[in-house]
Amino acid sequence: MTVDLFFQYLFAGVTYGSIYAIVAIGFNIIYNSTGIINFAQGEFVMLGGMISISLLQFMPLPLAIIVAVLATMLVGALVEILFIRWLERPSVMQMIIITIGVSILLREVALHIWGESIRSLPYFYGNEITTFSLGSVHISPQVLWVIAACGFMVCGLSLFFKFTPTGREMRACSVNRTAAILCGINTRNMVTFSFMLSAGIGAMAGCVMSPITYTQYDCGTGLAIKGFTVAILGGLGNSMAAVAAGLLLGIIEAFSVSVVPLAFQDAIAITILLIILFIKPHGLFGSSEAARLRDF
Amino acid sequence: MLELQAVHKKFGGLHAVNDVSFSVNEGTIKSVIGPNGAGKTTLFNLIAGNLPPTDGTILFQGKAIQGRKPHQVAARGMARTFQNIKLFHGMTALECVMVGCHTQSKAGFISGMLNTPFARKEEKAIRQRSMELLQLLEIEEFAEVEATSLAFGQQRAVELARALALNPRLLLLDEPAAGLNIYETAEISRLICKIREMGVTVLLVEHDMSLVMEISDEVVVLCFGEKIAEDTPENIQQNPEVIRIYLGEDE
Amino acid sequence: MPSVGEEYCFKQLHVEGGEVVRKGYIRKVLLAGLSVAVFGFAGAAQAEVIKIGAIFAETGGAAFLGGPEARTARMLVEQINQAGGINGDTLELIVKDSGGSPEKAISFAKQLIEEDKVLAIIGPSTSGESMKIKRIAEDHQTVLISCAAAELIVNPVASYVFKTPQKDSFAARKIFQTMQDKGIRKIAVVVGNTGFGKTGKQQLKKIAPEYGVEILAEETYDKKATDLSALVAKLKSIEAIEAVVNWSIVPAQSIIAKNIRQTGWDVPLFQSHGFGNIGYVQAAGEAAEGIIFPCGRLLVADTLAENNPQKALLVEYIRAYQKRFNEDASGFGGYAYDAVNILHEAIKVAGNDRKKVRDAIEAIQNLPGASGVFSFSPEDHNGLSLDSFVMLTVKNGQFVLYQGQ
Amino acid sequence: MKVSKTNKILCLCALVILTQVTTTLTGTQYYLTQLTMAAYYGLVVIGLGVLMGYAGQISIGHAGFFAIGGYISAAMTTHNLVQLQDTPIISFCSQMGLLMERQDIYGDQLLTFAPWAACVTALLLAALIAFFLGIPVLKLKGHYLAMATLGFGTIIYRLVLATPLFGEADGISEVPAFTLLPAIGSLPPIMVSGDFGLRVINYYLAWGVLIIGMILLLNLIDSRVGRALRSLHSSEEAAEASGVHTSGCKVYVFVISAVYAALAGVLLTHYNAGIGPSEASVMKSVRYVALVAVGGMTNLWGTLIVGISLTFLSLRGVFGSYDDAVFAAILIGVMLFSPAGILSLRGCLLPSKQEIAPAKEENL
Repeated sequence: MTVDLFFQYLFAGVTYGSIYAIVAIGFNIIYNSTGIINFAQGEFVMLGGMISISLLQFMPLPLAIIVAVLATMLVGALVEILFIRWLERPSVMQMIIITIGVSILLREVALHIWGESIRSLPYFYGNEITTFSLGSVHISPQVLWVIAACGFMVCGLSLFFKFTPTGREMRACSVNRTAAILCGINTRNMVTFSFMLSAGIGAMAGCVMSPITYTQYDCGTGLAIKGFTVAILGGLGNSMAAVAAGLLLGIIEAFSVSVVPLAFQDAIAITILLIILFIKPHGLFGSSEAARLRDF
Repeated sequence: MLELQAVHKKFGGLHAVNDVSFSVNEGTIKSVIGPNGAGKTTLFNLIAGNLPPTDGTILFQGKAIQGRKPHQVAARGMARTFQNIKLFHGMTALECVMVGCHTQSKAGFISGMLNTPFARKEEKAIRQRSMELLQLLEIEEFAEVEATSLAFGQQRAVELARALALNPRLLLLDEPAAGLNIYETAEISRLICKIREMGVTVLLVEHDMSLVMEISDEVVVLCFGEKIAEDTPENIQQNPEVIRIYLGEDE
Repeated sequence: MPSVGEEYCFKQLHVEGGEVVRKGYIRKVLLAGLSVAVFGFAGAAQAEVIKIGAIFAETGGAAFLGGPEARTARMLVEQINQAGGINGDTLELIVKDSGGSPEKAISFAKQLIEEDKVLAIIGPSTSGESMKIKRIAEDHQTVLISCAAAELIVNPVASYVFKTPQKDSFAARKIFQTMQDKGIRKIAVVVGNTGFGKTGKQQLKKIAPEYGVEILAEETYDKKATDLSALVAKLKSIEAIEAVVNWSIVPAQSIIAKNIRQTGWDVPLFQSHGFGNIGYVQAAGEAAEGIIFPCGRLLVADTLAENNPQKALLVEYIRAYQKRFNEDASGFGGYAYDAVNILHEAIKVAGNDRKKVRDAIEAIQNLPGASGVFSFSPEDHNGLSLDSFVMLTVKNGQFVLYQGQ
Repeated sequence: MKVSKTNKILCLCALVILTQVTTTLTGTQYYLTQLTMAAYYGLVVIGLGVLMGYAGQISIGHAGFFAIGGYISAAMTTHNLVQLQDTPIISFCSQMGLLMERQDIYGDQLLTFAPWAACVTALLLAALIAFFLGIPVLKLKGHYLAMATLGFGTIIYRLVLATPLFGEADGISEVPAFTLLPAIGSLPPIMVSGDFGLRVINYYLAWGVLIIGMILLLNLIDSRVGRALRSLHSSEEAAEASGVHTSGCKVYVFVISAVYAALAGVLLTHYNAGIGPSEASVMKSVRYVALVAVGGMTNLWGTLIVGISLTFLSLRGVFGSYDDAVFAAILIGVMLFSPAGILSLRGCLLPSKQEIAPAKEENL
């Protein structure tokens, strides 16, 4: 393999990886405050893309994205308020099944609103064929946007969780909900807020990746599965680890193409993941001690 | 019966159990005491196979059992109860005890699915035996009640019955009196003596000194993972170091 | 009937006293029921309702096929009925959404044949589903007009099974002819992992030697692929490749076009007739320019000569579809158009009789349709010729006829 | 307890017979087609129900086992071996009676494995895969277990989609009927086939398999092993201390439920005369999990009823394009208002004996 080709694969892997990572981050936020995986996360990504594309007819791109993010946050809050907030002592299994149901429901609603055709946002910079060249390696500026958004989210979130009172309260909820209640934290609001936050992050992800991946009513499922995989691989609850795991998965996938037919790419990548999981049962960066304290 | 030889357990840098050796003789009741965080529960988990020791040997009936899985240790005749009672949700008291008969029975998946005569006969035997154990522990009237809805003391008794169902040679009791009132404690101490009379060796961890001193043949004192004394209850009560630990430094 | 319901709601909103409203409502329902019965009875004496079943993947992974197909079929049947039906008989279209799952398609096919006693079944949208229903239709002597591409559906011929999309082999031949003109001999083939892609790959491999073309690499990508730059890197590293053929029906065909151009690879890119949807051109944007692909004349209907037999119906279909559904018509909808159209013609001749309709379809000659001009025969249950394809290319975001270099 | 179990089974049998008689008398036999298909899906769902509800292990990859069963038997009974006829292995198989000769609808000669040989292979393979997969996978807990089983399902889906032997995206068609008993005298043959003429037999066959499967599972739950399973679901530590080999138990249940899924796959594939990749998709697995949840995790009867009825409605296309949406709505509704399953709604009126435990602590 030549050096050029190596880098071309590497950048392809980074492209995949950053897309996976940006979806995985959203999973971690809700997991951190409730201990559940929100399987409707992929639909937040889809909604972000769809809403911003629809809004683009009426307003400039940045504004459309902002409104789409806000609208999706509203959807996130609604989902929590309608389906989760008023449950008394919901079991983890119950919440998972509900989020699966919500995910299917959102997808079907999207199908009946937007139809089955594909849409996409325009490239933020340049057009479909603009690239930056590094030597003979080409990379689309949109990939840089995705990576930048990914980095921005990870930094923003870690600052938010560390330094803001709300962030600290959310972390408290995640560690011990009863204790958090006793400290006077309104844990229910925290859960609503975490749904909003992760919906917003999902929508943001949906917007920046839309030019690359396109948006279709059912694109959420595939992305959610990949995002979930990556979140697990990194170790649940750790956004930084999710990014690392996402890039790892992306790069594995890209390089697997060079040795096996593309059709087997997913099978190979997931086999490798499973092997990793068997060796490190709580993810690459997760600790089993910490995981033992969790319900689920 | 049970012998610990220089057992160590490290969690990261923390030495939870440090070079502990002692033995439990057949037919006796031995207690492990010590202040909070002394490593008593860790020691139990090492013996029962829930944790592998970092170093050292644990002999049960002359055979090394360290690193064995709990169910293997259980099958060799060691039963245990838990500090925070672990009964099975959705099962009656009788069923809980019947689970304890697991090692005493054989019917597997296939015969269970086909409900063979063998499985049925065995099932009947298990039921009978479990009922007898409930009678022994004087809770037979709760046999068909869901175990987790029973009163705390009764739950302890069910757990004890479940442990006895294993037909154990050695019984590990993790704070059997925790959370019980004075009457229930007296009841438990009577039951433990009764169990000993059946020929079962008992090793218990306990905070309730009156219980320990009343029923134990020997007492081991742990502090910060180390054994600092091992003696009869009377002598332990006189031991200056033990007094220092429990009552604090007398300046 | 709906008007009754509306009126009821209206009354409920404005009239006080539920009793009165309810009485009124019941009377209305009774009246409506009676009128339906009377009309139904009267109708039965004169004309009958001919039931036609349709199985389309309106949801699920193949929705971009099934969606336009189902909409087109519904629209056409409505038009036919509005125009007075066929010889006075009205058509009833029963659409079943299979979601692209063969097991559902099988269940629905049995249901339509036996329970609804349909005259014919239109669809399914995918080759896999069609292949599983082929036997059922054949066994129960029900006409099946598939809207899926695979040549296998009508080759070998089963007497009751027809299909409307052009044969894959024709598309492959068209592509290879163009390559011959351009002097291309070494190519890479990439396909999507749908039934469409699968049969495309088979046909390309089978026919390539006839045109002296060598396939250096073949790859299959996922129908939900989000980026294919690694694949492009792999292909680009094989320097002998003179052209890439992408054969698929999924959105990823726009992604691959983008990824190829992004790496600055200036290779000629051929696509299949699955690219015949302006949405894919819009998605690929700049990268779609210069893509060459075979397709029916639907996409270039405006530029056809006035005497072209397809022109009038294509222009009319495109206009009606656009007006009704507010989206561009695609070749996919055209498949369903042809299916309904062929059935329409056959029923005109044969009436409501499965066997006669089958014979009538086989006898159809020179019937203009959306995908081409149909001429069936006992050996040919597709009815289209190589001529049904034209080579198109993309210029300034529009489909135009490909005119050589 | 015992009596009521037997009674329930008898009721079910009576209902099955009654349905058939009613449909025959009213000339609505076509309902039996979807009822037969639903029964096979019911088999998958109850197998998964035992794994999830009693052993407490989630599997979002059960469609994978269904697909292993269906695809292996479909591939073996359709892959033409005529060209290999003279190789020693094939002629050996032929002597052993493992092969079957027939003509396809176009009149070509076909030499394939016999359905029963394919069926046995498929079940063994599913059991083996489940066993070797179960050992490492079932050590995982909660979301990690969900992810691993999901991963397994995805791998099977990808392999099926990428392998020419399995027909790639088109799946496999023209799968022959599975003859269990050839026609004897004037008695019709007993075979798994979608032929309309054999519908009543197939209906009884499917429901017979389902009911036997149900009896076996109900027995299992009430047996020593079943008790061990329920105990490990509640507290793995206490179960271990009671001498239950928890990891072993989990693996065996996993194998059993995999075999159930594979058997359903084999039979349904012969009934439908084909199988497609949609049977292996993740959405299908999710659907199975959801059916179990809606029926009630520890309520095998609820799981059976819900599994059969929702699948039946879906296969009849009652909800049209809203199939998934209606399904999701039911799912959410049940989880919100009756998290222990649809049948426990009745518990509001009658305090049911087997109160469903809030399986909140511990794993799942």
